[in-house]
Amino acid sequence: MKKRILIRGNDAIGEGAIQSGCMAYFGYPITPQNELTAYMAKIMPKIGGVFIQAESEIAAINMVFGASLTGVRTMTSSSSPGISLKQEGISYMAACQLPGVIVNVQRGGPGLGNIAGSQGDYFQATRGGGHGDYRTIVLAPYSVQEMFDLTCLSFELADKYRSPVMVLSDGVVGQMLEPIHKDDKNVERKIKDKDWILDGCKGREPRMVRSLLLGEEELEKYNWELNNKYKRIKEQEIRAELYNVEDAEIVIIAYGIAARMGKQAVKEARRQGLKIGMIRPITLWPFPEQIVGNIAQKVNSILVIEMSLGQMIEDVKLAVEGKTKVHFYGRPGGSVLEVEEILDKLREISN
Amino acid sequence: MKKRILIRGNDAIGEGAIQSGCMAYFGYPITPQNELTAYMAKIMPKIGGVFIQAESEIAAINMVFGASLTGVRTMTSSSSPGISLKQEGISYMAACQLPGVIVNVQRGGPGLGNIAGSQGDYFQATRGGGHGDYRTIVLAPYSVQEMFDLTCLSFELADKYRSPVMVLSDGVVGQMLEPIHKDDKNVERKIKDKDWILDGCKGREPRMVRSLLLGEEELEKYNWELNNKYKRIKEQEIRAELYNVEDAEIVIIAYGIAARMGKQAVKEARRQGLKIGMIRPITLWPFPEQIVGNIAQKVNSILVIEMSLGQMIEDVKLAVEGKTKVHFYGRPGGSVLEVEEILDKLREISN
Amino acid sequence: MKKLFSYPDSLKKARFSYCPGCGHGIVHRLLAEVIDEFKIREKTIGIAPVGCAVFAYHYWNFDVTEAAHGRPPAVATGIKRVLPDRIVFTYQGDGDLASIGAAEILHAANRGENITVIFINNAIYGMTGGQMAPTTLIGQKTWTSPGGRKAELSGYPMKISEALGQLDGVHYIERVAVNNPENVLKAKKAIKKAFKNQIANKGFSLVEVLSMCPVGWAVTSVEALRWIEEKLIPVYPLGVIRDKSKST
Amino acid sequence: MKKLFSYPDSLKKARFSYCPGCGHGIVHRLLAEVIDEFKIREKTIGIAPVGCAVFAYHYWNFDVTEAAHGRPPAVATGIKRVLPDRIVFTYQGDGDLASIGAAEILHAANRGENITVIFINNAIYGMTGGQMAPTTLIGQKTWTSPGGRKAELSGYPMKISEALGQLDGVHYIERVAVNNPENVLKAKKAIKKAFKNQIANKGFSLVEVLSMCPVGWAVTSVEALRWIEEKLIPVYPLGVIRDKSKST
Amino acid sequence: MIKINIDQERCKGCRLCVIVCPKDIIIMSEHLNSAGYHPAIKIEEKEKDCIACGKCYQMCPEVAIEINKE
Amino acid sequence: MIKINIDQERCKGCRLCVIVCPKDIIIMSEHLNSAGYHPAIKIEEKEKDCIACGKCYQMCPEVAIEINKE
Amino acid sequence: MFEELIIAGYGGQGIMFCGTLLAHLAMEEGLNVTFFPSYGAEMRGGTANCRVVISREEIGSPMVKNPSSLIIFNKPSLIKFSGQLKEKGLLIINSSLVEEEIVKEGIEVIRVPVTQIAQKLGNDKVANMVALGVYIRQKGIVSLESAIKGLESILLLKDKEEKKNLIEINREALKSGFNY
Amino acid sequence: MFEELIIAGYGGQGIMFCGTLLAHLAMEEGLNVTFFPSYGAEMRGGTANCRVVISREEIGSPMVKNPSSLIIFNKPSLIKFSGQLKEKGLLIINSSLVEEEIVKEGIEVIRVPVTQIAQKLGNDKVANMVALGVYIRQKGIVSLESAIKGLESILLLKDKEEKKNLIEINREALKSGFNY
Ligand SMILES: Cc1ncc(C[n+]2csc(CCOP(=O)(O)OP(=O)(O)O)c2C)c(N)n1
Ligand SMILES: Cc1ncc(C[n+]2csc(CCOP(=O)(O)OP(=O)(O)O)c2C)c(N)n1
Ligand code: SF4
Ligand code: SF4
Ligand code: SF4
Ligand code: SF4
Ligand code: SF4
Ligand code: SF4
Ligand SMILES: [Mg+2]
Ligand SMILES: [Mg+2]
Repeated sequence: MKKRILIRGNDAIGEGAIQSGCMAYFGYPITPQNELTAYMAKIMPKIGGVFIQAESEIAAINMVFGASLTGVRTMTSSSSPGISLKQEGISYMAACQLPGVIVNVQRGGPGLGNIAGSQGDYFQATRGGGHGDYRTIVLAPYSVQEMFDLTCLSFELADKYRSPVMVLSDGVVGQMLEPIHKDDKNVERKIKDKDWILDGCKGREPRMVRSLLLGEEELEKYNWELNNKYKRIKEQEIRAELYNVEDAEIVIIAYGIAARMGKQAVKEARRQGLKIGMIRPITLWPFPEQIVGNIAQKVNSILVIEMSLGQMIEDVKLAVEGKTKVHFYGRPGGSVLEVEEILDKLREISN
Repeated sequence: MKKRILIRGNDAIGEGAIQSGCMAYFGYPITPQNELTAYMAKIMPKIGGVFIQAESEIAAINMVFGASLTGVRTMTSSSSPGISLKQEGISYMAACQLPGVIVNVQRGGPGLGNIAGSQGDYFQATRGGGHGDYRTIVLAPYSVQEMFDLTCLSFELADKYRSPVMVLSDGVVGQMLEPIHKDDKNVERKIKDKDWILDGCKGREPRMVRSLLLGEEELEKYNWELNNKYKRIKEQEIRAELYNVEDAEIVIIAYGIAARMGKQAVKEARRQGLKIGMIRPITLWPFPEQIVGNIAQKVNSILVIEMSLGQMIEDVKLAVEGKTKVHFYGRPGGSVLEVEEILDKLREISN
Repeated sequence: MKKLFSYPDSLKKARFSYCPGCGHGIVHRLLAEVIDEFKIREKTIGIAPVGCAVFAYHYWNFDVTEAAHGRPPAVATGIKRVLPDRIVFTYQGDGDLASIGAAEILHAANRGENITVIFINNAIYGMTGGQMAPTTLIGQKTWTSPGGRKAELSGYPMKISEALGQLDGVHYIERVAVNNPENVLKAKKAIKKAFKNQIANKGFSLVEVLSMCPVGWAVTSVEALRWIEEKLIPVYPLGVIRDKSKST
Repeated sequence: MKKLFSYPDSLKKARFSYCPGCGHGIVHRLLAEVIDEFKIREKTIGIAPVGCAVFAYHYWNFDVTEAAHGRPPAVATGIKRVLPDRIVFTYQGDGDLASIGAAEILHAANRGENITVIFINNAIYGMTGGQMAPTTLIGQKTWTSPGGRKAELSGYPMKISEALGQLDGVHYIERVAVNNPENVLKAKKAIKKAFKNQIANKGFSLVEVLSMCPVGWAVTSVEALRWIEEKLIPVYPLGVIRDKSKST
Repeated sequence: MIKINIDQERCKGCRLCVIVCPKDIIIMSEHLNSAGYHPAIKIEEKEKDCIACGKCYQMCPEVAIEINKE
Repeated sequence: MIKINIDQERCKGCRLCVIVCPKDIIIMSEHLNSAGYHPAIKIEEKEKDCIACGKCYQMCPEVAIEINKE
Repeated sequence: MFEELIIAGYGGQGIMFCGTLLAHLAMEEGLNVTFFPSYGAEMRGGTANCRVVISREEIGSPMVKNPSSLIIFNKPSLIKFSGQLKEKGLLIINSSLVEEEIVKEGIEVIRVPVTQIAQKLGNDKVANMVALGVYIRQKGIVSLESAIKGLESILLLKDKEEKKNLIEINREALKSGFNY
Repeated sequence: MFEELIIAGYGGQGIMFCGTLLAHLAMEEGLNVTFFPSYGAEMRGGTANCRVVISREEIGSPMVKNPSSLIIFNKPSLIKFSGQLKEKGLLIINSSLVEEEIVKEGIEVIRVPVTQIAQKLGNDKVANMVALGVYIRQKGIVSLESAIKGLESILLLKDKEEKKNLIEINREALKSGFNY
């Protein structure tokens, strides 16, 4: 039976992880995601899982690397500066094709910035802030319910594609409380036997997991293999919510918390007779390029709204390919988008 | 008088730094940039400068942060995995508006990858692999001469804009030897008195340098200020080489080492009667968007070549906005582009 | 009118943002007094950590920067090497110094950087809401050790000063506390010595200060004083851990 | 035919990529013999470092992964906590363990992780061409200390094992060398003990091995043996640094 | 004569000065300051007992106390 | 009888076995192996002197030596 | 219904508990609700406030800028937030701590000495419940009975020892406010 | 002129010095030149090779794939590279270490016992200079005199003690190759 409970966004991620069979969490405190680390500290010992407050974000991601090698479902979480520190580790995980969930509850940046919710890490998340040609799936929850749901999905996708998956949230959704529905299902907590895990070579040949490929063109070949995987993900895993786009003359494109302001603006605009719709990318990578591209052909213009100086807008423009005008309204540094200002911008555009 | 000397790419960066008055270098060994670290180890003590082999890349970038605070010209260098580790520090430098030069002699990735030259870190360099809305100027040398010249330029720009500047090179240009011309000018090694440096508050009010901005909308305001600076840089600092574009039907776009293969292909193609030209972005950020956009209107198609799975191509597409077709030929993981294959691709396109 | 005990010049007049009864304020004052007494305010550069003391630049009346979490020793190194005649110190919490910044402090110590380190050990992560620190005591309940720290899972209260004391680059390490007026005066003496060493180019000096965090320990300000006496000091004994000028 | 001394099962037949006279090969063999003797090959997971031993997975005949530079202790922690009945060890160079990975080893030690650490101290960065390591000797010429290491600039040969020995999470640390047959046998004994401790759930054990890098030291293979005896051992004395089972 | 001065706006009411004063000169007030704390106050009549030992000053985390001699 | 077996392809000619052998049984050869090293060889006539002390085995970085009893 | 509320005061005045309880009550009524907390720059103490949005429809931004109601526990909060209150908005003031007369026109002001009332009940920490009682009565989002039930169920989750006393006094505070 | 050369052998055979000296000589002649080193997976020893491109025009890729000339110091390198040599290319083989007969047709093969020659000169380490001497004579990129001058100026930069002896023997080796 689905229960309705009032829960904080950060806790909902923790609950999603637990419900997905996550058995090993490694994290380092940082605002605004501390409740998640604390949640795991409380729950993991109860379910026989592993909780370690690592000495740093770098240690945490490398512990995830280790745990993932054993086949267990594993997760780490942090916020912007801490995620920057994990970039080498994420690149290693992608290179070794190790599943694992990385949560970024974004705060204002750059530098120490502030602890408000922000969307300044889109580039980092979607372009791979780490080195080398790799991609991580990026899911962007816009409600506490999705904090739960997309966390569950992230574990599925991580295993399905042997890939690190990022949940890109922000301090607003992380800190807020909302009621969510959730099943209390029986979670299977056994390690699935995968054909690449390291658990001692009993009854089989020894295995190795590594990313150093020095043979001639060996690394190139491997990169093309990874690329094929990324293509498969692009074909199969794109998710987006369309809202009132059918007859829309202008569509707003927004993800995460910004999409809530966006939706409110759409409602308000509709009330005022403006034909506005919204596309909300749920997977940021892979980006719903075709969806945006197709809709771009039908509308007069597009308004991208972000809590940043404009990052996702590049993906939108890449999808739009000049077919329609792309406008921007954004506020960086953890300041909140105002519905009124979105409406102003919409009015400005529609003239 | 200009001397002609045979010098390794990595050493040329070191020499450029010395000639630019760099007085503090902090680095951690990593192939394929080790000669640069060793060069600084040798020279710095001789000129009364500071050389420290830091305990890690993270320590190195934070030492650069510290040295930069004093107003001195300062540099660090590394290769891909090490650059990933510096992302938090770079974000802090950008946030605190501290000048400093960061050299990335790219190798094959992701993960440990290999030590061949590669161009897999374009996204990281140009999009800010770190957190928050910030940009770093990125210069891409394509010869040993430019290793020298662009290093000199990077110090100028870093000071001019109070910003970290990245020299994005790769293992091929880093390892190769070529003759370069260089002036032996008299270098001024005194610290310039800047109005923001920390050197003790004698005769003035105490100063602080920080990036934590918790006041309401304080960080937003600061971000917009940074954004204005970035706009200024975009207006003033774009650099690109145009080669045979006047009558070209197809233009190749390539940077760094790939542009050498590209140029060779252009020559070869011209010999065979094909009207091919090339655009070589020298500043990757800011990207020569207008230049590419204008030329895109005149040519039949564009071929982007990169030693990666395709990263700069996004900037090209953003510049082209659907005005012409954008093709791609690339090899990831440190494999070298073949001129013959570029020609094949050109022929394929021109049909 | 003669001032007997009064606000030091090296502190600005701003109110601290610390909780009532927090030890940071006391140490700030000691620092400021020492800097006043050595008349080095105008050549001092302080490095604030990420931690409750992150706002130190609002309080300290000299040049101050803020380093990324755990990296003050690296930032200090960068400054001090370029400006060897300035006085450079870091101010770091136990999370900052002993956890994320363990490598940086270890190496600054081993290099014998001529800097002064003020290490505030309050056995907790204050700023982020009270998580376990490497120095948290066994059994101590924190946000991330809700059942109390267990040695089997989280290891032991970390004696980082003792570990650092093994490194040949270290000139001076002493552990002090600020839980009563007598200890406060001893703490000041140690801080003074750590700055004096730097002025005399003696190399790396560190003062570990056991400091109250009533909020993180969930006790009253007054109980926190006793908590230091009865719980912290037995695990982290006060006194000189290394002093090269005294060894032969 | 009776085999008196022969190739251990836990080594694959691949040729090592090490330079002639390199100590890594000797330690690989010792490791393999110990694993053979405990019959734990099929439940062992080894963690290779970034360093000359990065290719260890080509040589070790059991499950092996490669960790990012300096992070083997964190990777080992992740594995061991999930699979506490497997045998997990890290193999790390002095650059890996004492420089970039200083925080990770310090904290794995302090947590008392039940793992075994083989720490190859060759006083140099071998893989990257011979740069100064934290353990490089004063006066030693390397690529990044071309005039010889100077204490004023680069600090002192780092006694990381002694520093780690101060942490309560540590069960056992011993320093050995592989510069003559007798020392090799002692090294094996220490490695054996470090694995035995793990099997018996005793906690963190580390064996520091002073190991030849003739290329990095610019000496012949034979001279390298003497170099250890005459230069390294005086600075890094052999013997047990900590053994909880022996303390009271 | 010794003058004890407690900055009523800086004080956060932690009571540390109260418990260390050997002469019991300081007590907590009933009123709230603008930050919402009950600040410490001296008992005016007892001020003359002050021996200027500085203990209150040493322990005050807010550097809210000054001791002067007039 | 003790049999000394030195893998000529594994050997990298480091000479460590030569200097530790108490019976001077091992010397360096003149020929190159395929990796370009002069491998160590036993002096056939001296093999019988071998006391199977294992020192050569212990010191060989390439694990190129085996000592067997026939 | 669409209600946007800001509750503001010093840290330690139970602001957050007040807001989460209200959010919980709204959820139990089958409404949509968001709660968003916000702390000042002080580590502890200092100021604290939270925003609660209650609606039948899906809720957009949880970051209320112009609230329809305000519950104010101290003077700095009054200065900060009163200007943002919507026209015809509801302003509940803790008159025990805030003496100021309000200048703004066109709003409904209720001054309640919640701290004093709480002190009379034996613990000034329950001033928050007194204020919530007043608010609930004014807005009629839930009945007093439901509110008490909700309060009890939440307090039962706490692992405090003095659970029973706690429930008792909080319930009384809520009632006093409701019936003020 | 456009020359693409690969020099290959074991690490320690002076491959890199051979290539950089050639690059230096070409530069002194006013030509464009690139030098690119490459090492095997072995830490030291193992294989090593380098690529030198010499041209009057601006040079594109320094990563020679099909060289116009090859200098081969050992058997594995012969196996690896000989197939890549261009038609009519020049192949110089160190016949002291490589016995194989070459199968490939249409190339010019010069077999020189460079190691033996070097040994006769007193140091088999200068085999590289012998080979370079042969190469220079064949290609005529620089005169022997310029080559010797270049060699000397480069060796003078080294801070080795035995500089003089070093120059002496290297010069002789170069000559022997040239005059072979
Ligand atoms: C890279 C990074 N990780 C984590 C944080 C979050 N953070 C801020 S302060 C802190 C710990 C503070 O504890 P401590 O150093 O003991 O100082 P205290 O607050 O106790 O004085 C942490 C983890 C951060 N800002 N940056
Ligand atoms: C993040 C990162 N930094 C630097 C390097 C380059 N690197 C590879 S091995 C190594 C040091 C090796 O020295 P050590 O650990 O002492 O091992 P050894 O080779 O001496 O056995 C370095 C710096 C890297 N691969 N990754
Ligand atoms: S949380 Fe602790 S350390 Fe931080 S200000 Fe409060 S009392 Fe001080
Ligand atoms: S460089 Fe040193 S450590 Fe590395 S393989 Fe060679 S001898 Fe061994
Ligand atoms: S100086 Fe001493 S006696 Fe005077 S008030 Fe302070 S503590 Fe009491
Ligand atoms: S010690 Fe200071 S802050 Fe605490 S009560 Fe006394 S005066 Fe107030
Ligand atoms: S076993 Fe001993 S005696 Fe025999 S060859 Fe080896 S070292 Fe010599
Ligand atoms: S010790 Fe081993 S590698 Fe060295 S010479 Fe002897 S057999 Fe060869
Ligand atoms: Mg602390
Ligand atoms: Mg080493």
